[in-house]
Amino acid sequence: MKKFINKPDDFLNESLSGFGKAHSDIIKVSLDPSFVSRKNKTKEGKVSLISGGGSGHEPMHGGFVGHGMLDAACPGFVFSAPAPDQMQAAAEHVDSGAGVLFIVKNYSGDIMNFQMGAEMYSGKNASIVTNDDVAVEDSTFTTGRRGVAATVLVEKIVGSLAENGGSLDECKTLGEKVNKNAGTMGVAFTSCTVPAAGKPTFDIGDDEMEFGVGIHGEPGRKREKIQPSKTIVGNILDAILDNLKPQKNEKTLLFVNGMGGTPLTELYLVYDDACQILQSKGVEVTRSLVGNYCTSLEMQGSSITILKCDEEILKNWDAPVHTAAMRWGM
Amino acid sequence: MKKFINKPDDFLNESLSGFGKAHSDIIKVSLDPSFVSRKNKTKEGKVSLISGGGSGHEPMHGGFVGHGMLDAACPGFVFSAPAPDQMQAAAEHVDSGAGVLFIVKNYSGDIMNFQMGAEMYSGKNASIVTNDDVAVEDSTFTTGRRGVAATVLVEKIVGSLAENGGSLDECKTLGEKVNKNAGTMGVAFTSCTVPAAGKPTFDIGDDEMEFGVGIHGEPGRKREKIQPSKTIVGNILDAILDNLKPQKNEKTLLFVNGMGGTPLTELYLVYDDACQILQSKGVEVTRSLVGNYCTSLEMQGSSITILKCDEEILKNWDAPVHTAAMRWGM
Amino acid sequence: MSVNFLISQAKNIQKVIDENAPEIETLDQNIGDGDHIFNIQRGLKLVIELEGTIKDLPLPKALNTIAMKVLSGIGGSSGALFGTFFISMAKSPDLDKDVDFNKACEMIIGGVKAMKERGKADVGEKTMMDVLIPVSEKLNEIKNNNSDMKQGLNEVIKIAEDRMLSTKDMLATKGRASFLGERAKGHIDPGARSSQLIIDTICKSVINQ
Amino acid sequence: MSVNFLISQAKNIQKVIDENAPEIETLDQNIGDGDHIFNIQRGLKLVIELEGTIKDLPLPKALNTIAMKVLSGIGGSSGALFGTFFISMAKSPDLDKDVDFNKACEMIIGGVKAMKERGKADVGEKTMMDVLIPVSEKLNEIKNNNSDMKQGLNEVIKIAEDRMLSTKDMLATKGRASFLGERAKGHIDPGARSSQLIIDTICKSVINQ
Ligand SMILES: Nc1ncnc2c1ncn2[C@@H]1O[C@H](COP(=O)(O)OP(=O)(O)O)[C@@H](O)[C@H]1O
Ligand SMILES: Nc1ncnc2c1ncn2[C@@H]1O[C@H](COP(=O)(O)OP(=O)(O)O)[C@@H](O)[C@H]1O
Ligand SMILES: [Mg+2]
Ligand SMILES: [Mg+2]
Ligand SMILES: [Mg+2]
Ligand SMILES: [Mg+2]
Repeated sequence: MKKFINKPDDFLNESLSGFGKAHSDIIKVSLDPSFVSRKNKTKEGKVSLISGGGSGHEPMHGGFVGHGMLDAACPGFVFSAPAPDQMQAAAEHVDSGAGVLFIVKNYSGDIMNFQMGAEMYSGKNASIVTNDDVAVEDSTFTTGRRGVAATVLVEKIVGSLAENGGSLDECKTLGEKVNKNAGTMGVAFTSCTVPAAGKPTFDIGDDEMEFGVGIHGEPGRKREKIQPSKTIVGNILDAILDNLKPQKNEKTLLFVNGMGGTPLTELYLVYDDACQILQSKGVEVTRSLVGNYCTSLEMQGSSITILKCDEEILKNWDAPVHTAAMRWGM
Repeated sequence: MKKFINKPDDFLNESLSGFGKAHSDIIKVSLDPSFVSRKNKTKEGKVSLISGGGSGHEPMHGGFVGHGMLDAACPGFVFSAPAPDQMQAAAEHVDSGAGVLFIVKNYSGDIMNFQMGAEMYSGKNASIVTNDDVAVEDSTFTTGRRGVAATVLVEKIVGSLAENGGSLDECKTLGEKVNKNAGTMGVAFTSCTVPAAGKPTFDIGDDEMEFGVGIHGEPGRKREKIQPSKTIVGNILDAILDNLKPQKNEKTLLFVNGMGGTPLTELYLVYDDACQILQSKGVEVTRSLVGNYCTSLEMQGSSITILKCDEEILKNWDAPVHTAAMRWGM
Repeated sequence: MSVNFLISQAKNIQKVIDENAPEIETLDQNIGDGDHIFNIQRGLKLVIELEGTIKDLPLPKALNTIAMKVLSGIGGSSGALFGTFFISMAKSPDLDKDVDFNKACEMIIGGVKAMKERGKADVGEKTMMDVLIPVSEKLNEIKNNNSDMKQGLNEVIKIAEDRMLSTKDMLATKGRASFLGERAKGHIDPGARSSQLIIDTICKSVINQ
Repeated sequence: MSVNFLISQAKNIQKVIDENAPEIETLDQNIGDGDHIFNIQRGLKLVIELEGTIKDLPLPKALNTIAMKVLSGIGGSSGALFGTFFISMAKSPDLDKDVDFNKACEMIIGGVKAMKERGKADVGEKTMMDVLIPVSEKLNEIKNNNSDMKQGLNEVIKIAEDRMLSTKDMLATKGRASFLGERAKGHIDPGARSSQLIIDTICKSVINQ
């Protein structure tokens, strides 16, 4: 296994500790139970936002703790949901009395652990569940779709509303709207390697890609031969638009997310392809985000998220944010 | 070759065009000859900073164009120095009359092309050459050392001085000081694949790393068996400190740079290891930078840069910057 | 059931799980995210490490300590589900009295019921519940009919194995495998396999006592 | 030397370079950054594409067009060096008159001198100059002694090959290979190899005319 690592068991704590040192102006790291919180106390009356999930998706979520976004993040082991005591401790640490909104990605493990954390926490709280991955066929009989990259957008946009005094209910409502307005689909060229496993999660041929891959290297819609970027991007966008059905000239945010191992040059090329295709379909791109925000360790690949934007969403997207991984306006 | 790519010949232009669209609030992209420049004209009296080099190191340099850093960046083909007409056109485009400082990494190709660009440009100009890679044995008979990640620090720090009215001479002097105060060394776990080549630049065993690798996948000091992070980091720091010989408790900036394919969690773990080792050696870390700033396409690996900081350097490091890849204070 | 029994079972289970680790890992790589084996192994390690702390505690206290360790130390679906199981066990009435076979069955039945409520998965959804619910029902039957314990446990072993194998051809509607639709077919559920191994180990050890 | 001659030589060279592309690529991967072959191929393609634009231009104008194309279209060390070569060629005096063999030699000698000034590399530094400087000196000798052209060019071919091979055991003191110290030994310099192939191709074609 080719990683900067000392012992697999220490991997997460050592990395968190480095993260804490590198960004001590913005956040602090607690270990046992582990969570990342803002350096400064949540101001009175402000709803606290807490997210979390398995590690391996960095900068999500620890990199999004700070002004205008999360109040705390609970990192689980690599690709394993965090435990309820982390959520409980984080909530107790950050809640200023206005309540806590848990932002949870739609996986059984995350749902159950966040639920238990919420039950263990005595303060006022609510939860939203993101499920933006259109690669998964939705059905009322199943768990539904996976929560993936749009979680970043939910955290940013609701973070702004919370910062500006939105109530717990209002924050939950906005978060659910953003989630409903967003669709994501990803493709992987290579696998990732979980430190504890020490070997790639899946095998993939030299000319193959996994279309519709999950952010843990889970199988997607199909295994295909690799294709030119324009074809891949076109197929991804078809799946998303089919699902979101934006109005003619509806404003959108286009988010090209790297899975971790794909160079920025390629992500910008994907962004260019996507802009061209969207333009030809009468979809207006008014905001953009390109980079590695919701990763799968060192996996090579990319996901595209489209978020339909109304004025409320745009206003909160544009608002200042100051975290380790996303910063503007301050 | 597993890349988001349409035709290898179009790769760079398509990526640049996507970059331009994604960051139209900060920069604009010119093609033929290609350069990235700030969206707004350089203000009168401000020295213009122009850097450039082969592509494949993104976000360097295009991602560093903007307030407080570069005025323009000239991207060559992947790993090939840009051509003189790019530097000439960029200089003509951005120079506000106060002159142009070219920031050049120490490679024959870059030096020669920038020299010719400077000769072709009729305005006042000067150049600085970065050569921070301590992996290379320096000798007066040779080209000397490679310019690598410290170039990012030079661009940020001199960028601030230029923004605050520093003269061409003062900017050059500060840039040379930063370069002299910095040392870098990198290690690679995997190779990178140049799009035009379509196959990895070098072969490397499943348990091997290249110690002292260059940012184009050039061989380093030696090929070694992979080791625990602490050992690797210790060896890198020994080489750098041996070279920089910081005073007891001298203030430093610690820059852990990803080569492109290494997850952030690992970079933060490297940062943690480095902090601990530096502390045990009486070196004070007062500033930090962790992330993918000077990459080698999708190569897995990391470099560490140490910059000895005086007040002038710290002041200019902390000053506001607003570029696609580095932003704070505004 | 004693604290000693719990620790020694954990050690037995650890051995069996370690022997079958590559298979379990592959199963979760096929239709999940590959961490199930590490979650289970971590959980067992943490429980066994508790030996010194809990060996002289009363059973309810010991169970509670185990529950909190499992809940906070594992993470993922397994952590929540097995944590829930032990929390329910620890809350069983009359734990200060002697815990005989029937009482132990009641505790397990209550634990599985709590897991079912937590995960909202029933039989047929391609999860560990496909093993645990039928096992729990069989234990209930053995207890109510006062059947022969050894024969009953042999039947439990058989049921666990059959139900584990039955997950192979199911579509998943709960857990990560549910995201895969038809592609999940043809793979045994990793949680079903680990649960079956756990039950197999405990039953055999009790039978041979 | 005519514009026609330049274009047809570029086509010959392109064929030879393409045939030897894998070797040249490997050489630059060994001690450089692997792009030398693409730089050379791109340069040749661009020059050949100029055919329509320059075929009816006077020689100095055509050379200047080639120079600017090579300079702006290649990048890297090769772009600067070969661009410098053509700029120098284009500036040669008396280009409006007929360019005979001696004049062509003078132009090449001047071009190599300009490259030497640009790159500051002399013989023995493991670069293309190890081939180009001795070749240029030999051309000077042929020109000054009015030696037999064919015999002279055969000697040039031999010199280019020997000097290309001689770079194998050198330490590099210029170019990327200089960063490698001892590790550069045992590898032929990619620029020396491509230059040698270019010279070989031109000489053979002139000999056979
Ligand atoms: N809602 C649920 N109810 C019961 N069991 C579940 C549920 N979701 C998942 N499981 C079980 O958990 C197993 C996976 O556990 P594990 O890999 O540890 O967690 P995760 O899926 O979070 O990575 C599955 O194989 C399945 O048996
Ligand atoms: N200063 C120099 N003078 C002469 N030739 C040089 C010099 N530096 C490099 N070269 C030649 O350039 C070749 C490499 O060219 P190329 O790969 O196109 O550029 P780069 O080294 O910039 O990637 C080397 O093999 C060497 O022959
Ligand atoms: Mg998991
Ligand atoms: Mg090059
Ligand atoms: Mg799992
Ligand atoms: Mg090269």
